[in-house]
Amino acid sequence: MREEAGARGREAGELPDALVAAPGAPAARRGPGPGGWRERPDVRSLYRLAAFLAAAYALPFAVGAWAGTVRLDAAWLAGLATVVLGGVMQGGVYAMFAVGLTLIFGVMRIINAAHGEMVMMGAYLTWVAFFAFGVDPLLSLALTLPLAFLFGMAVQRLLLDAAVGAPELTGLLITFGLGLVMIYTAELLFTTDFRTIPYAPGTVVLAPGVAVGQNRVISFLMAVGISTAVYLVLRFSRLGKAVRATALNAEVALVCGIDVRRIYLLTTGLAAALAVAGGALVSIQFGFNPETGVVYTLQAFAIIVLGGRGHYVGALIGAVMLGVLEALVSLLVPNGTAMVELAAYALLIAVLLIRPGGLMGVREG
Amino acid sequence: MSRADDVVLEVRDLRKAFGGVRAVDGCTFAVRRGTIAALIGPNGSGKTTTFDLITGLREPDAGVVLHRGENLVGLRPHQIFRRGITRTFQVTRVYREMTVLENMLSAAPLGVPGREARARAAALLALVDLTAFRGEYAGRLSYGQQKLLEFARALMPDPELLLLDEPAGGVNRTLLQHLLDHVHRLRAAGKTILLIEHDMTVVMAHCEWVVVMDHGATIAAGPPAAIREDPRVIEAYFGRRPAERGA
Amino acid sequence: MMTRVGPAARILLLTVAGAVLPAAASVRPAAAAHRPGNEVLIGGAISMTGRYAEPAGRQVNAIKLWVDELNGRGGLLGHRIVLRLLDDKSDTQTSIKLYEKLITEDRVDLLLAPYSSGITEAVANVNERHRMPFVAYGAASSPIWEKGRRYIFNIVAVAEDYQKGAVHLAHRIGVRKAAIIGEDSLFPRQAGKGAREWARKLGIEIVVEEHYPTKQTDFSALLRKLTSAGAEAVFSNSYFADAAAQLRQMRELNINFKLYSSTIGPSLPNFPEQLGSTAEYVLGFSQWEPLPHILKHPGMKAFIEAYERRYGEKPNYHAGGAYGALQVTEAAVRRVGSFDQEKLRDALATIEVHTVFGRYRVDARGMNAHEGLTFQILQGQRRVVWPDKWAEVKPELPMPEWSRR
Amino acid sequence: MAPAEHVRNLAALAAAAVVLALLPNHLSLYLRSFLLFLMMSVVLALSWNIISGFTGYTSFGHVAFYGIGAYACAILVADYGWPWPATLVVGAATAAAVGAAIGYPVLRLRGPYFAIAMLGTAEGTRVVATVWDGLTHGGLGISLPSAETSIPTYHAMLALMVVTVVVAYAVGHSRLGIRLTAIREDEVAAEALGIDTTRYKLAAFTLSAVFPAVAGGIQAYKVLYIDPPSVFFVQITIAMALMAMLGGKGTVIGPILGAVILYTAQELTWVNFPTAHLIAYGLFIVLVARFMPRGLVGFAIDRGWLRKGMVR
Repeated sequence: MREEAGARGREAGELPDALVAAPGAPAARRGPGPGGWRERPDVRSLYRLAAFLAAAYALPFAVGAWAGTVRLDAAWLAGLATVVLGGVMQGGVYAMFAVGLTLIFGVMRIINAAHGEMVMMGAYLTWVAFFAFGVDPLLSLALTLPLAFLFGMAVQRLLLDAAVGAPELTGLLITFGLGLVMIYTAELLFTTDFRTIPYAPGTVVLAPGVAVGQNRVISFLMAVGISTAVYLVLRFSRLGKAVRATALNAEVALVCGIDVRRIYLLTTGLAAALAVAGGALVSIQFGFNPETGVVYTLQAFAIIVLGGRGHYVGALIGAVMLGVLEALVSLLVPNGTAMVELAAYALLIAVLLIRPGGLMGVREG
Repeated sequence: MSRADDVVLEVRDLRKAFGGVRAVDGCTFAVRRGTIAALIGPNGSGKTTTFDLITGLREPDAGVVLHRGENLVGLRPHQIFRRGITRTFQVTRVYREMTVLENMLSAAPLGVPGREARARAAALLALVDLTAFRGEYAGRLSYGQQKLLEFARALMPDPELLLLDEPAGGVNRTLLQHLLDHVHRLRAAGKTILLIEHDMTVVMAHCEWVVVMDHGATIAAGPPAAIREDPRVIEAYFGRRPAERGA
Repeated sequence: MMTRVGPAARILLLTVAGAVLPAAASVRPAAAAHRPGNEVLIGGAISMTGRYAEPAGRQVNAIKLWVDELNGRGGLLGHRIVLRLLDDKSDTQTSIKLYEKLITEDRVDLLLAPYSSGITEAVANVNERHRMPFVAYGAASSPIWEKGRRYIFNIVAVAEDYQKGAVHLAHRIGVRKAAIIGEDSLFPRQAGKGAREWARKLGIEIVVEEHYPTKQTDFSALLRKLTSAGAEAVFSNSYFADAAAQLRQMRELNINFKLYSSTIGPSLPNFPEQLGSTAEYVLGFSQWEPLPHILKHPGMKAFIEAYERRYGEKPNYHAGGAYGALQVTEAAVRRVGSFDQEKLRDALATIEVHTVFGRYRVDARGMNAHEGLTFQILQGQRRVVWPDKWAEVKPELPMPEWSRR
Repeated sequence: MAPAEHVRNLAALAAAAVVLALLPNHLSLYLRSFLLFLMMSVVLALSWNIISGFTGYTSFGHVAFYGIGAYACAILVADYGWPWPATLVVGAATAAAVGAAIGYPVLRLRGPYFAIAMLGTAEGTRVVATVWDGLTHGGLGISLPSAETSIPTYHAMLALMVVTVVVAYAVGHSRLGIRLTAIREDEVAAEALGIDTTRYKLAAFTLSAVFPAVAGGIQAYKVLYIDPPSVFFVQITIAMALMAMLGGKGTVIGPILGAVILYTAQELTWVNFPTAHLIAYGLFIVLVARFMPRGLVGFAIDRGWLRKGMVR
């Protein structure tokens, strides 16, 4: 049994029971005997989180019903299906943003505040490839991803190595500063004009009345493909195991002969590549300019918390859930689109309070 | 064991499980006022977890911890501290980026005015020979010095019961002797000391009462001489002799 | 023996001195700043970075062009013109501070306007107190001119008129139900107010009116809500990114409206090029278009050629508006014959000037009754379709279904 | 620190306050504004330091309180005709209430999760200000009745700065400061050694919310127009953290030093070269965070120029 040595300094996750109990309130009488399923705190918080999420998804419908935007006829239901499908597609793109951020955070406990700017860099690289060299946005990934990988490694070597193990403010400020440098360099090179790539404007009709944009489907499939590929690498390859070992406990990994610094390099390189791939997907769907990166960073934060920090699959699930919730709120709630941002942040804070470990993460004691 | 006023701490049927692992599983013992007692047992017998349960860092699944007739279970650690029960840690937990003096002052009870707190801190630092380092960051002290600082810090509120978690661990002989002398002085002043210790020579030489734990349960308690002979204790430490293992 | 100043105290005094000295250093003796060669200093703060940098950038081009041309013609009242343009980072607080610097520090002789309604509203308090007039070309929200201010004038049409043409055209093709959507900030909401009033006057029912957050990118749910509410036309008070996303998602979801108009997006130069066929048939508003043969404003052709020669693209209405406002300022200074701000104010309130941008003649509130144009994107070109007196071509409405394009 | 030293430090503060108080009439409007926003930077950096510098709970959403104070002033002055000083009290009270309400649950989180939760809180507050049209006019923003506000707001900000410095100094050089710092160093040990960490964290958090709210209110009355993006701008929180870190977080003189240096440098550099300035600002943040995490005061302490610790 692990004696109470306890890694000192900053323990990730929530505080030990002692500091959590409300001041002075006597401990609730526990069920008889240790080990009962009700006993285990992380199972209980998972149920509380599931209950909260169910309520969060039911709320828009309730508000919609009250406000009369809900009509149970075929056309409306088809519309609902389309919107939910759109939400899932949007979730796919969000996943591309969150996955890269989750890797860096999972392995090094660093919050990469410049992640959105890396996505924006991806969008511009794709734009240049398309308009300057006429290369199809998705094919250009073959060129832009290696570039992004090198950029990620350079960022790790020059900046983030110093932030590993340092208090979170150091990592946050270093990456925030990097983000500013990227934004204003992009403004020097590309001005602040908005850009976008007209690509696959067609429509894919899945069922009568249920249609989704062609480029959204392509983006979704791309996002799922890349995410799954990275997942398989992490899950089964030797390199993947080394990355996960470093994520769990860097000191132990070091002792087991894993060159931790090399793992950090690869992790940030991979994360940057994922961000640039996400940027490519953005460039063919939305308008972008140097300043739009901030939005992607905030969404990615919400997702890595919801999905479970450092937990790859959790990020995918969290992304799709956020996408669908935003779609529902926008469709059903009057003046809903304004509320969408509120939904994302309310979700973020609620999950952090109910279960900081998020969906997949175990509530670290 | 006599009852009522002269027992400063009584633990009854304490239990704590982490997931499936029962770290503490039926721990019962009492400590009389003005004595030096030891809590011993092989590694993983639940000693430190018991300390955590007594001082409120962890909440027990069952059982009570009585002090002056009040059950401490459910109280926050700082509330237990204010009831005169302080502790040191197995791995020292000094405030590294704060000066030695600040480490001491952080443990001064609320009511104590500034001047008195400073005087008390100075006296205790002198006692553990750390006066010279009062302006230095605690993190820069040697391991042994940090142990002494933690010991002195725990004495700031003039506690009634002092829980020492492996005071001898990693400390050289002369330093240890210095520490133990002071423990005896505290005992003479009517304080009570309960320490977790692996060094049997220290336990046997300095403790009047020994409680033995194995696999989370208390298996024996008594004066050191009796404990040394107790078959259950020997078995717990050295395992059963081959002949009897079949039973 | 002087008592020993504690280290913290020494540092504290140092920091206070540190605060005053550098600030003082930036105080150049005002008089010499711009009178060495008998020069005139013209200053303003505009958004070179931040969210407004895109439209504001065109205005900076026009200002620089005007200054160089004026110096080419011997300057103003014999003075060579020095231009000081500062960047307000699209931030209100920064803009306030810069205008206070330009007025009280640099003592500029003529003020230039900032960009965006929000910042103009904030700056209008500063120049009002210092009684320095300027002609605004970056703000079109009427509340700015409804507060009894005397030192701020306007040349461009107000936000309320941006959707005027689109609502009239929707009425003409028999639209009964429409929707108003837009970004939740000062200008788009004023444009929305105007659209609502024109729709009420013309008997068009507004079934949905929603504001979305500034950085919204996914509109599929909102568009779905508009169709299920029965909207036949959409008046979108949007900039580039939101307008592009709305059109692209309308196409993806095969959502068809009889009419879609956007306030700012379509009038930005690379909107049609970047969106290709998705932008076809979209209505846009423009304060002004580089079409001398239609608008027939004096000096238009020369300005367009000079601008295109220097910047490689035709001027859009942001550039036209800025240039026109500076022509008015020049005319007022020539009439007053000096840089006396009070006389300049009276001149700007009464003068009538025919600029490349159009007629300038303000009412009591200081607002110019400038009439804008509504255009339709046809074969990737912006063609004026309303008002009828300036229409180049008949509008092709209602918009054909996506499937038949 | 010996009592005599405290007296000397407070005397220095008083002297600085008197000098600053006499200045405004002799300064141009621009310099008055410059000093006003400089003093505001000192207030913001010191307030952020109380929670994030001392207890180590890095707040990435402190602009929420600044925005709450700004809106309290704007709403009450523009819509209800209140005298603006009274609105500062309402702003401070609201921020304290919101701080306590948010703080209680959120302070149970540690490290990066607290930072992200606070970032979410600030962005959430901005969205509420945008959506709650009835109260805040949403995206339209609020413009206050125009009046000569540069002298009264200057003196108000000066008073606020003096109060903030005194409070920060009192906290920083007392056992309260020691206990807050103990929470940063080792929260479990602090709890075990008699510090009610929950209450101390909440107290520091609520205290650190009040001053930015008052600063936000004064700034609103100075600028006379506010809208959600300008008063809930994430870079305001970043600036608070950067100033405290540049000077030396966890100390008292650190944030003051950091605020003065950073704000003045920013003011001088950006007027001359706009875009390059912002790249320089980004680089500056990276260099400070990368090479000087312990700030100028930490640097001085390591060289022995300054004594270690807050209490002698």
